[in-house]
Amino acid sequence: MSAFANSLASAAVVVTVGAVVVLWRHRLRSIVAALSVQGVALAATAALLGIHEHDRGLLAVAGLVLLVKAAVVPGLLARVVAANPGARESDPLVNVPASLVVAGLLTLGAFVAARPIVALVGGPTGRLVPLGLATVLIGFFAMVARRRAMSQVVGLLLVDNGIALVAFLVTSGVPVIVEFGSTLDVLFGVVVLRVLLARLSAAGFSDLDQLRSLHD
Amino acid sequence: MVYWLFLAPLVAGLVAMLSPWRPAVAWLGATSALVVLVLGVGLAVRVEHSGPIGSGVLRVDALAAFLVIVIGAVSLLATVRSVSYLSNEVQAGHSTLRHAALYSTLVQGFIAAMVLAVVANNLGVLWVAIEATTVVTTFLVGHHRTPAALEASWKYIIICSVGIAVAFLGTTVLYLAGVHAHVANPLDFTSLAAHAALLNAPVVRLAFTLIVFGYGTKAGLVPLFSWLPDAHGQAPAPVSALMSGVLLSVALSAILRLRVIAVSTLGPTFPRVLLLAIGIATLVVAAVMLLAQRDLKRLLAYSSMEHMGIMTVAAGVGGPLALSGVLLHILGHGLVKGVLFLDAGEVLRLEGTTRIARLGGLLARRPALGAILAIGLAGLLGLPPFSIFVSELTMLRAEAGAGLWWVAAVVLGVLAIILAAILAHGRTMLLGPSEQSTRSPVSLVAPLGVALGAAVWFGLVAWPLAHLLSLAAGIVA
Amino acid sequence: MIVLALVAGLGVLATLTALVPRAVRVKLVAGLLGLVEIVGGATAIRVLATNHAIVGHTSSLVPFTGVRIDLTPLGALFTLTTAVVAIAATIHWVGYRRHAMSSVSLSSAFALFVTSLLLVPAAGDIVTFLVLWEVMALSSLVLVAHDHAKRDETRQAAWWYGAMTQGGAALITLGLVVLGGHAANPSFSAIAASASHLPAATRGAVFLVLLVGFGSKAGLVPAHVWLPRAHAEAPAPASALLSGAMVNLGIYGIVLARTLLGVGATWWWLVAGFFGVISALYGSLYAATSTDLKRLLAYSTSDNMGLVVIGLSASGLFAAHNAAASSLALIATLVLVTAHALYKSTLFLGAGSVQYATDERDLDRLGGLARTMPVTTAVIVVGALAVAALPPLNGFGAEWLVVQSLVHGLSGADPVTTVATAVFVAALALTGGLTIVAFVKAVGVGFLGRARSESAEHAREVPVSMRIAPAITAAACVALGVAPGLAITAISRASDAVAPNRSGLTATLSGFHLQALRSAVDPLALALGAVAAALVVAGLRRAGGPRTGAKLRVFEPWGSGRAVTSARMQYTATSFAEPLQRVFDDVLAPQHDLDVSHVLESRYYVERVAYASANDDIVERRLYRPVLALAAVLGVRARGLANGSVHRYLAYGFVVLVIALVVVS
Amino acid sequence: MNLASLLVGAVQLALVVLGGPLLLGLMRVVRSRLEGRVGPPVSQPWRDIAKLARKQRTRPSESSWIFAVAPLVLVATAATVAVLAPLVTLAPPLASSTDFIAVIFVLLVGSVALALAALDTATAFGGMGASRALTIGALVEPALLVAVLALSMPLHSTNLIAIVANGSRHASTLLGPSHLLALCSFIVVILAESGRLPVDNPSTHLELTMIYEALILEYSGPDLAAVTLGESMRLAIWLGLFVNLVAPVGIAATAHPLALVVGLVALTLKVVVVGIVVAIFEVTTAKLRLFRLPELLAGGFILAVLGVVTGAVMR
Repeated sequence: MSAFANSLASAAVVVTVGAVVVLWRHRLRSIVAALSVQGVALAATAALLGIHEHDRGLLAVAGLVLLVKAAVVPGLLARVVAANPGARESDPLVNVPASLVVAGLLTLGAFVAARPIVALVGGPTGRLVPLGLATVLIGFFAMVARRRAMSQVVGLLLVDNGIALVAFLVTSGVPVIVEFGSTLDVLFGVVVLRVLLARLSAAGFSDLDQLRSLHD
Repeated sequence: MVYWLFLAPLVAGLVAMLSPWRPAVAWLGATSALVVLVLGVGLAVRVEHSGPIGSGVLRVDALAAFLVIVIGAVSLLATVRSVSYLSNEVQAGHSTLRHAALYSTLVQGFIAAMVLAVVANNLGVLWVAIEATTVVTTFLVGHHRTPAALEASWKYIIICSVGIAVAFLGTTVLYLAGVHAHVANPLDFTSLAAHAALLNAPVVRLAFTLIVFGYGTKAGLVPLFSWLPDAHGQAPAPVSALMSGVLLSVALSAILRLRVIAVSTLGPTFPRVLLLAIGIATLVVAAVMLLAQRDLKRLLAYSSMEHMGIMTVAAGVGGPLALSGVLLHILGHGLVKGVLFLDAGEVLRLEGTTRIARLGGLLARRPALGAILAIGLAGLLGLPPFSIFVSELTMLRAEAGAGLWWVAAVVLGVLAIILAAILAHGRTMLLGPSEQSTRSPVSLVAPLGVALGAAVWFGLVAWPLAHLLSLAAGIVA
Repeated sequence: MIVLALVAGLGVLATLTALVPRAVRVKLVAGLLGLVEIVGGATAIRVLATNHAIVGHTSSLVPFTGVRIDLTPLGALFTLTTAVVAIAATIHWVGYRRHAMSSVSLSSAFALFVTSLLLVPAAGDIVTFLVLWEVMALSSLVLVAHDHAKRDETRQAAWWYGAMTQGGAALITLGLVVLGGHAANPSFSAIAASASHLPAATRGAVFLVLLVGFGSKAGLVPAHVWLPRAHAEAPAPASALLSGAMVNLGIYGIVLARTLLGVGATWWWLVAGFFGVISALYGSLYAATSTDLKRLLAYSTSDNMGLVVIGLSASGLFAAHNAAASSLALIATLVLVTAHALYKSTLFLGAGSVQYATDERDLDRLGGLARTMPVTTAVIVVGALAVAALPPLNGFGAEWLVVQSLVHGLSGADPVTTVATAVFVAALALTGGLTIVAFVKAVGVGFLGRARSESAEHAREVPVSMRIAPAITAAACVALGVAPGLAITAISRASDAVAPNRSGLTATLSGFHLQALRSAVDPLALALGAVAAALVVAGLRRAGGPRTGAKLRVFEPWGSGRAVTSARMQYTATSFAEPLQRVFDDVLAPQHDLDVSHVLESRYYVERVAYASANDDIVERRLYRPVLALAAVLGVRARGLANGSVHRYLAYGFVVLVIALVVVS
Repeated sequence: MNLASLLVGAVQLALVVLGGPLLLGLMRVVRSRLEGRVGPPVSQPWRDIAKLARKQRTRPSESSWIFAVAPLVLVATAATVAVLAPLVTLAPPLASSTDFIAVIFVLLVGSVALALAALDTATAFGGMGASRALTIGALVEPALLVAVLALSMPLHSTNLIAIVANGSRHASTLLGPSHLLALCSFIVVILAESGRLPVDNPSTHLELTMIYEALILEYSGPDLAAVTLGESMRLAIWLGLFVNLVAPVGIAATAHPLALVVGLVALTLKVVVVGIVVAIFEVTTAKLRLFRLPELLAGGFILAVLGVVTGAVMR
């Protein structure tokens, strides 16, 4: 196995592990930090692929990803967390051990689900696709299983990161323009979410279970 | 000419952003919607005459032209009503001038994003446009700054973002299939559709599933539908009208376009099974939620789900007849649902509530509002002379004609249950005694009446949309 | 085609005319409607006279399919009947208008309703048919709900009517689209041509679906529950149209199903006959026991439609072995339909006049109207005798023909058909008896004797247009009764459009003759004979008596030695029906509630006795209420699906996504 | 319709009008004798009628024209049937239109008129009588019509003359089980329709037990005379029809005077015999409770149904 394949695999694994860490840790600060690490790993993936394929556009995207997903977005979230540094995901809907078991199962499921893609792409990149899909599913699960609004935002970003990982791996990045667009959209989305987070805390909502006034 | 479509919303949006809010600004917004409508008609004429316009990223074919017309029409209705809506809000002190300005800007952005979504010939641009609608409308849903509105916008953005992310995953996977089939421009609808037979079937199956799931979220389909009643219930009435009347349909149209590719690659069975399953599930969920519904706006929201379900089922069946029905249905539903949300907004303003149980005697108390509600509900339930009747009947005929008589039976059964439920709620709201009777201003009744008239017109008279509809249906049949 | 377009155009014009100021509204709309009715009726007469259908197609209306017209003699018969009823109803409406019937919505709904009723039988394809059908349903719903602000019963009736009529429409739509899906185009002629290639199971299923769908419009049990509510709550002109014209179209639909699908298997008609029999019995039983005049009439409609369906079933059952009896049954059915339209609209218009004059519908609060409202009473008596199938009115001829077809259908019948025929005859007979009870009660308690309430005592005869309207239909009942030949050519042409007429039925002006079957009846001769005899006896009575003094003495009636001065000593409608109610206790299961409160000091002394009995519709109570309760529970439970938790909402998506991914890959 | 058939009709009418009250008288005499009383003379009903006809007409204070018209309708319908039905001869006027169903329904008009008149009196007894009479009438109807169906099965015609003629030509059909069962049902129907025991006691004087007597409680004078005459005519017609269905012996096939005389005598004898049998039966039986009546009538109905079924099987 080449050094490229090894390093690519390591980066991808870091992305997935970052997702697992989000499920694992209670403290919101740690969670945001994990997200930041994941952003770095994602940028690394893009960069590795860009170097390997001699694709300048992809390198530019890697830069953008590093900026947005490793710095700006976690930074924005960190500022929210900083307002309440001790905030914890103290009583998740699904407790941590069970969440980790689920994460394991989801990873297995991702391996099953990604078979068509693996079969089509093959090679060192194709084999890593399940990790990206696992990240997507774990992120989705985090949104379902965590009470804090911040956790949910992080879960959503995990989903995005997982998708980005899949995109880099299978296609060496969707055309750069789209990638730019989607990354900016994520940025906008996070800005909007941040505003909402601020309004939520201003309105005195500490966790999402309190958002139950709209129902049938 | 395609780019001109964005000019009017852009100008109106900029003006609203930069100048202090006053009714003239809102009127400018309405003018922009009118421009979109007129341009849509112009494009439609040209497309009918000389085929699709543009290529590459933006392309207007018959379907796009038709959807632009729908967007223009419902936007016109919503923006015209926005004028008095905002004036009332500002006067009553419910919103500041700054909020009104933000509202006007965002509505223009919303319109532009929807137009972009329907004229996009690129999967990526389509995705960006639909994501943009989410970002823009989140603040519109939260316009009222109440805890409930905040809650609704949170749920809206969280749920829709997940859905739209999954759609992006699907887009990526489809792109992958295109790349591997050496399609020249693998994000282009036209190229993908032309080479669809070469694509890797299992991957396309996965991609189509993800895309239906993702865009289905924005279209209010099962399973991620729950944002819809909350958002539609909390958003300002004109925004609800736009979201329910066109946004859902725009998302659905993305599924329609991608279905064509899926069918060419996979054959008709898989897309049919998938869309039938989702469509019927959506219908059933909407029906049970309507049974004991307690709020008018949520009732309208679930009814939107119902209609999306009907269209999804018909799209699953496929064929020119079914798709003609779907497209006419988009128009009819857009107009009628727009009218109903605007009417419900006025009811909320005047009565202070949209609780069904508290509205008793509306027909006697506010004859015009009540009558519009009654007529609109009748149209929504697929009663003639509204076009929804013709389109539903067309879809049912297509279902039976395709040998799927059980689908027609299920749809009709669910529709009958929904009808009984909405009729019961309508009875509670509309009928009954009332001490006094208040007339409503013509400025309210006239636009809504015109829109209802249009919905009737297209149910009775095929002209002038018949040819455009058949062309558009041919694209996605 | 042009004339039908004219009818539609004038109808729409009349609908829009409702927007003119109130002062002239009703007269203007009614005038235009009269034109619509006359043109429609004349068109129908032309079709029946020339025996040529009016066909046409335009694609400039209604997207995707256009409008197709095909007014066959069968349809023309229904249109003509509707036109006659509608003329009477419109005239009545002019007088009824100060009774809150002059608002924009009601005027336009009335105009739209009449127009759609006239046009439904002219529809030539499934889309046109369903459009007109639904317009008819919707406009009549507005009429049913007219009094919603005052009466809770009206609000309930509106819901029941709307829900059930649309449930029926859903079934009709299903049946028609399935048929249309297999045909070259959605026209009825194409469907009829292609339906024979369908598998037997499909045809049977479609027939069942259409039978239930159209049967609900015709008020067949158990889909009848809307009918007593809606007919009772609608204003009188609308009730007359509902019962005299709209339910007929349910029958038209069943006949249409037969023309589309062919006669089909025996079991189709056994099922139809079953519904017919239970409707006839159930309807007549409830008519005999109800105390509300308009509910009584509505139940009687259910009963009559049951008889009609019995006739249709007989026609279908006999088709295989006895073409003559089959044709005869079909003709008899159509005669019965037209007869019913005339006498039932007479009765509903009359009942409307009573309600107008007294504000009462409860028979137990009426009475004594024969003296204060002689014209209305007279038309009601004519209608009641006609519905009771007594000679020489038109109900008799119809019932006689039905019995004849049943008697003749027995020749060559297999055992199943024989048994079914015997059941039909028995049902017909019991129904006839119960109908007589019902209408003797209606007339006897409601119009004769002593007034039972203030309002009945001070009743005044209604305005002239409201007297003329039911008199028109009553006169038609008499005319078609004593001279059945007036309509028989038209009716046999209509039946020809369904199946070739082999009945051998001829009619002179005065009676029916079935040469081949050696049967005949001559109502005119019977009537003349009876009148002659009555005149002789009257003469003798006049000639007899005391030679001096007053010929007639008015006295207090016998009250077992007490003077009868109170209206409360009369039999009420409830007590009148009591014996029957006891006989059919198991079927009706009325609810009694006896509440005796004793004096404090001793329980041997009763302070007060409260007795309440409710005779609500048992099908509604035992069949529909539990379903509605279930739906309500389901709806409340379903709220849990949207309980507000964003986690739960996301979980729906998450679970589905994971499953979908694993399944799809 | 020709002159001869009109003459025949007149003869039948005269027989029914004159004989009806006498039949009533005869049955009363038989009952009295069996009960050990002397009883009134056979002609007593006629004497009553004659006396009543000379009295002043009366009407209850709250009644309307219905009350006055009902006796006329009763007599007129009975007279119409008396002219048309095959009693003495098979060639009455309008022979082709003498339909069984028509006969039944024409007689029904009379019953309905009386019931309406009873309600018109605005008393409790009138309503009670009407209610009970019509309830019984409703329950009788199925047995009656199914019996007609059974009787008309051999010919597939409800033409009454054809049925009777068929019986007189082919005596074997008269003994067929279908025919016999139908006639058994028919006799139940006749007892109920004409208000005889065990359905109703025509000689009761207690209002609460009355059925048919309660209907006419308010009639007096010429009106009561007409009602009595009408009722007796109806009884004669029912029994006459019955005997001709059972044994159409001696019925005149043509309008020849000699045949008519034979037919007249035969009919009179047959009706007298049946009248006596009915009277004897009435003495030996008690009135059924009102709410036991459905059982009796259901029995009659079942017999008729069995008649139809056996008729279908035997074919």
